[in-house]
Amino acid sequence: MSEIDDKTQAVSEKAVSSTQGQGREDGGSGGVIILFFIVGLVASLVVGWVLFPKLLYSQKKQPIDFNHTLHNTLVGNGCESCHSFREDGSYSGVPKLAQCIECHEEVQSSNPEEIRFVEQYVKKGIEVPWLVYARQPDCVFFSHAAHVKAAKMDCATCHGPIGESESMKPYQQNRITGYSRDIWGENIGGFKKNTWDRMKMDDCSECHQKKKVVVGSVQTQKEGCFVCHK
Amino acid sequence: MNGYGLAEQYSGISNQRRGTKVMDSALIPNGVRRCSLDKFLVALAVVGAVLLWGVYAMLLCWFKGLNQTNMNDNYGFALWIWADLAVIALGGGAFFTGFLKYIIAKDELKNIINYAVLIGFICYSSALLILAIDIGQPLRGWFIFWHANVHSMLTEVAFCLSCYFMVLTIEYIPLILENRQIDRVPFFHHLSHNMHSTMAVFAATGAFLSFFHQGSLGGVAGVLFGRPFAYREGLFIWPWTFFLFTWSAAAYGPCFTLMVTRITEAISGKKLVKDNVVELLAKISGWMMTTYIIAKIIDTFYWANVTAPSKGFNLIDFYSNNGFYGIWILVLEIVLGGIVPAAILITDKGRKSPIARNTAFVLAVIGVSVNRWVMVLQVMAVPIMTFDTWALYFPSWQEVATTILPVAYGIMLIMISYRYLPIFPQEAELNPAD
Amino acid sequence: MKQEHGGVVTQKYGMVVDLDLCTGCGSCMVACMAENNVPFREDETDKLKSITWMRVYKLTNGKHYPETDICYLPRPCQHCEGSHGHSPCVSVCPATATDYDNQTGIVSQIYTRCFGCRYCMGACPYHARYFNWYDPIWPEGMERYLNPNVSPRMRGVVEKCSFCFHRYQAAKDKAHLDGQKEIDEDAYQTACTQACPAGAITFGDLDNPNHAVHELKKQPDTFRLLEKLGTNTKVYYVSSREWVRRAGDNYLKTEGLKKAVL
Amino acid sequence: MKIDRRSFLSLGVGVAAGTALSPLPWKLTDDLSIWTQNWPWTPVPEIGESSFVNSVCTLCPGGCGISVRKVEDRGVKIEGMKGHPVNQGGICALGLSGLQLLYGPTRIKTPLKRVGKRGDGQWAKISWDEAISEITEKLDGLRTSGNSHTVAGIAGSRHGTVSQLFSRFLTAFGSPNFFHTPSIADTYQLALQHMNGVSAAPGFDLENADFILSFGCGLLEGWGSPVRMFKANTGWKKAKARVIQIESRLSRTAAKSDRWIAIIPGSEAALALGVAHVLIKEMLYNKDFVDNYANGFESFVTDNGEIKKGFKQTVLEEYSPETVSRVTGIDPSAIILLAREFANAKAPLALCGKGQGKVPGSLNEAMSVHALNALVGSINRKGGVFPIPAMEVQGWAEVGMDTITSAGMNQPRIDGTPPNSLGYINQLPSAILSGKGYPLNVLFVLESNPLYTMADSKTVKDAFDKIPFVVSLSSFMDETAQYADIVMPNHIYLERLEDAPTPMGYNKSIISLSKPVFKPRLNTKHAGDTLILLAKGLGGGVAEAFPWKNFEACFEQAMGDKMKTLKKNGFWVDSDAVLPDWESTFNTPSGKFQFAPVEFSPGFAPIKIEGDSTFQLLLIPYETMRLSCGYIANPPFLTKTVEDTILKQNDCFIEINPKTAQSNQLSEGDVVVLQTPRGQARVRVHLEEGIMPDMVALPRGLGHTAHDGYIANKGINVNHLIGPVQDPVSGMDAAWGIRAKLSKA
Repeated sequence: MSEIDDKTQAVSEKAVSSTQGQGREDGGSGGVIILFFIVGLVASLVVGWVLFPKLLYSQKKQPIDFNHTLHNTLVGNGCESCHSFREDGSYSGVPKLAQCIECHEEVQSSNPEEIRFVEQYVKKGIEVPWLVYARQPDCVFFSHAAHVKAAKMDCATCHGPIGESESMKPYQQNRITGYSRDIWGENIGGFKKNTWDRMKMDDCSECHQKKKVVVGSVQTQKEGCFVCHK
Repeated sequence: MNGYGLAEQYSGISNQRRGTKVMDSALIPNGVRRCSLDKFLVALAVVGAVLLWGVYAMLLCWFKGLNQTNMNDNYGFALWIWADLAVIALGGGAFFTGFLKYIIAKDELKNIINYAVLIGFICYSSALLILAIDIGQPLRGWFIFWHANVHSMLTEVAFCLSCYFMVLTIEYIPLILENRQIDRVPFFHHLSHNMHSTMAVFAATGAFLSFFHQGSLGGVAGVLFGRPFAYREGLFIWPWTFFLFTWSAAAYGPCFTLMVTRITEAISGKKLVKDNVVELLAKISGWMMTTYIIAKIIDTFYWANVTAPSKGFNLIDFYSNNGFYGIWILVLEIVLGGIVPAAILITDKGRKSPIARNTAFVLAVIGVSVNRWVMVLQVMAVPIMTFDTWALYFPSWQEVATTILPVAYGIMLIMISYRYLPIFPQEAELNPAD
Repeated sequence: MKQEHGGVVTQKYGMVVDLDLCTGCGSCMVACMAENNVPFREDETDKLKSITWMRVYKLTNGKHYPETDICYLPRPCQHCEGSHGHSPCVSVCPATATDYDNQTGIVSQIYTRCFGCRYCMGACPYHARYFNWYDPIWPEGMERYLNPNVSPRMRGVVEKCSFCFHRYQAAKDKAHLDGQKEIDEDAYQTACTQACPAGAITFGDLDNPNHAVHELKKQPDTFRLLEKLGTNTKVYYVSSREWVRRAGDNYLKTEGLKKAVL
Repeated sequence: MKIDRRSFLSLGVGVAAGTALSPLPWKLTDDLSIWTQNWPWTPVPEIGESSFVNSVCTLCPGGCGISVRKVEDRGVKIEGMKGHPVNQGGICALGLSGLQLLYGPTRIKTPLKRVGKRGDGQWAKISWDEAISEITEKLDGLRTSGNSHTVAGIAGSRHGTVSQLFSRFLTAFGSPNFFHTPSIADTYQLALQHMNGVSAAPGFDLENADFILSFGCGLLEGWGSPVRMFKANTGWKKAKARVIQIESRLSRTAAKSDRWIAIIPGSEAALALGVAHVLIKEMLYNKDFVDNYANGFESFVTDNGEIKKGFKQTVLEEYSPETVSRVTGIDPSAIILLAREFANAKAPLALCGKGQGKVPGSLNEAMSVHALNALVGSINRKGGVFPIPAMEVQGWAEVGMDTITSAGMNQPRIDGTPPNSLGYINQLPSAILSGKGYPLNVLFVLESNPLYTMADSKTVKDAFDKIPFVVSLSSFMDETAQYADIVMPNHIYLERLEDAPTPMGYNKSIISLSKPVFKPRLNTKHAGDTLILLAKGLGGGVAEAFPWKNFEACFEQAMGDKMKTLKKNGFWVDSDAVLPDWESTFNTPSGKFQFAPVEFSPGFAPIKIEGDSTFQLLLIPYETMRLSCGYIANPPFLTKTVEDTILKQNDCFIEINPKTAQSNQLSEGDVVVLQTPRGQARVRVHLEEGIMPDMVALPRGLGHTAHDGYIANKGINVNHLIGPVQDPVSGMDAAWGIRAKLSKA
């Protein structure tokens, strides 16, 4: 920061000559410089947007390729036929084997997946190690009752049209966090089109603010943290 | 291409050692003498060893967690936060000297401003480093920006601290660019020149930011209404400690700059800054200190007689029934560390006498450090629930090492900067070659 | 009285602890640890590093034998309301990891938001906040008893009593399913309240005249800890012994015992 | 095209810009912070369906109903069972920590056979079949050689189906040597036998008493059924009933009482008689009861013509307040005041049994205190004390006596007590070591840990060394299991079917059902089943005495018609029982209450404790709810609640009055050596105003050498320092302390 008036002159003379010298030597290299810039830019964009997500997520196949559409036509009560509430108000999530056995004690069709299911799991009495796409981190308390029962929300609002799927997409696990890709969303940039594209806290919060759900927090003027955290 | 001289030397590498030596001397500013490279490297290695010790302790803290420290649930804040507050107060010389030079236009201070900036840069980078070690979840450190709680003094600290650190970096860069070799690059030369001309803007920004973060560091303790030892009333959202901290940093910071300058002079064995410059800054510092200590005494008096009793405490409750914190610490802070140095520096005689002046610098540095100590550690030590007891604390070696780490880093940065950068504009004049 | 807040009924949960009944047996402490997945180490004798959301303090009257007297005082997080929810700790947290909820009057702590600066611990005069100095490790097999309703903490974050907020969540879940708007007094009780063999702890909505705490807090021998600081806590204590009530706050020598602000 | 430095710079800027515009740095930053939420070494509890299963806690004899919360098949919390008559939803700190025992590292996972030196902890895993056959072989050898009586068994209790099955096993095998861990209940049973003429446990109607005179009972320290006592205490506070605590230390009970009267320990009986003196002298006693329903109050002539001093004369002559004051250290006026208050109360009740009542104590003291209750008529009436008849197993057939069995059963008990007596385990070590009787060849230990809980652990260990074969049926690797030759691990309480009989002092007959809440986690076996298997392995008469398929069958038979109620409610209460009256329920020869049983003369015979005058201090052990000091060792949670003035790192603290400390030049935290005639230990000093001068107090429950790192080697076991002292009247252990001295370490 010091003022270097006394030295300025001498140095600038040198500098001027040096600039001139460079000007002579590097004339017309502006294009090269821009090219290098573009190469760097494009390469890193490709790394960030294309390569990075491939490295970040590992893929796992579900143990059984479950067909939601098929089941939906066979049950009477929509999603709640299998994904039900317990008496204490908690949500049972993915059904346990016992629930499946109610229908699948014996093989019902010629579907090879069903045959595999009955043989590998039902007959042996082993729980199916389903990989839950929507599993939230342990610190999250999500009340299905509040959303489905009290607010009468549709399952699809958060889960999307999974009930219409005929086959299970691969489960993608974030190698760093260990969580399902569906939490962050398919788009690595975090952009979303539908309400169910992402399941991060910001997405919960977005909806809660829109719906003007109770304001309890002194700090954020939003909802209290303990509403959704445990 | 540039750097021909270097390139030539490289091309003819037959003797690596010779080459290194030549490179070293090529980097040293014109017209000044420096110690031999060997001596320099040995000294650097010694300090570097201390630095490595600190780095080892830092890694222990990061990988094993804060159980490596002697902090506990009573001492959530301890040595590190003290070190943080202290270095920031001491680094206050940068913003205040800058303020004086660029805003008040005390032109003589151009002869010390470089060093003030460098010391400020060291202090603030150290503060940030210590904070990064101090938090339990370093990988979540960015939450303070992203999920900021605007009510928290610490948020204010974090934002202003980071911004001011950037300002200091911007202020430090032209200094680096003035290195003999770098300066030969026209781009850098012009950059440096342009930065110089806009420096007043940065100095103003720095002063503004400093006002807030120095203040909010004071606010950190002052807002603790659950801690009668720390709590102060105030103005709007800012407790009195907010203003006291800013004021004391402005008052005491330059003393630290001058003290370090004196130490540098002693080690290099050269006069680096003219006495009139030192005396000017010392005088301003002295008067700042005088006004500060009056304010501090009023604050202490009001706190002892109004604030604390309203919460059921007598002053003596804070200074008795324990094995360390006696009333002596208050005397040390206010009298020895405040009144005495202020009295020395505001008198002409005191300023002119090198011994008195230097004593005043040291006392001032102690004074402000003690103030920051009590505002962190004594706050934690005082029992508040009647059935609670005093908790005393002694830092673990890991805490000590990580606190010394930035000191070592600072010394190294000063060594390198002093050797290769024209920090002291008056050096050549004061120490003519031959 | 119950307050309407944005058209929704709000509660102010709090506790009344009868110190005449408390025997200092430690059930509340263990109930809390067991309920809230509080970790433990081989050596827990350094009480300044031992996580006990609920801690029973031993108070003595300072007199010599045989006039000496002892009282035990269980200290959960006091869930200070401060003024308008600005409790000592909430306003200082730089990352909004702790918050005061006007809906319930509970001071929350979000472990995954906390980055471990420990400023809140410095702010709390009750030492109710605890830092995870160590990685929580359970001996092999013992992690089986962990309660899924409370997320275990990780090293480097602060934790504290939540008034067993997860039980409120569970009660709300049940209420939603049953189509109820409010939850009953006994549907939401903290683990310590439930466990206390002496029945010394009563928990409920301080503003709700149908809840026991509403009347209990008005008893003549009621006090709160460090009222003079303006922390405005929601844990009330009752003691028939004057020295105990006096131990609840700091008094200048000349000062008389202050009555609780109700 | 020239590629120069600037091109690279440009490339770098491009990369930086591109990276900043790509999600990479931002997502990575976010993910790294999320990674810290989900560190693989921090466990995440599995979610699932939650349910509650009711059972009973048998970690202590308190018999509290519990409600275990399960998530799927994991146990996640133990709570007090709402509506259980004993604990009414409350639960103690130990009960709350139960899951730490279930899942803890101290559990024994499989049957073990010792391979190294005894106590070295070197084991070979063996199968159940191997364990059973090895033991039956050994037992068979003894039995056929006519040495069946050289087998002994120590049980945690003498009540409950499993203990009775254990006793039956020994009987059928032909050994009279069944021992149990004794307590004040045994002394009270003797007192009731002599004074009420009944063989029963005492039932204290505490809930209805309005003046409780406690002679050192740790009413809030775990005496009787702990949670019931807390509830009773709350009831007293609410009903403004008064509690007077006579104790040398300001225990929690004393602190919560309305008045704490410090007494020189060991002189409680004298005080009781002193109070009786005032009652009689001032005619404050219940004349109706004394005149019409009691015997031995006035002096009388015995059958053989001797004139025997009555209770009245003895007390009036020898226990004036002044005399008593000298012994007890209590002011005479305080004694008089106490007596008047006691007499004027509507439902006064006196109790004894120091601390948790772990030491049986002086029979004299129990009888003196019982006599106090009699004087005010608080016997067999609401708010008083009345007998609770022991519930015998009814459904089992009598053990058939073959020749070996009867030969064995005709041998004297090794402790020298008469057959069918309660058995005095305190005399077992000296009996073994003296070598006077016969040697013991095999010892079974069930649900007890004598190497830890018995006084003078060193001698106990020496005695164990003389027993060639020790079999432990413990669930935990405790001190005794560690010293055994074969361990046959029992299911832990939450995994097994069993009954919890009436807890000590409870005012009704009650049985609670402990049912398996969890499937056994480890390769353990119900001790009942183990006994049945052993019996079957032995064959013959022994097998015939154990006709059941398994323990469940045996248990159902034992419970008989109560089983249905037990299964339905989880407990069975004798709701038909009527309060015994004064008219017809004293079963003494006179049909009246006996103030002076013929066998004894009333009076205060002080229990002399060990140590000469070179030991200037008195060491007393004390108990707290935060330290489990019986068979069950502290689980980690419980240890976490122990104050740092009791345990700091591995050092435990003695409590000492500041005055005494000062005269010994000791200050807070000093490390000292505490020495008694039985041993010495390194302890630290904690100054405590709430203890009489010239005494030191040390908690029970520390100083384990076995179990796990969460309790082992923390503090010292007070039993290393204290020896048993035989009560001259009953023969049971009555040691209440020992003389001690301190020296700087």
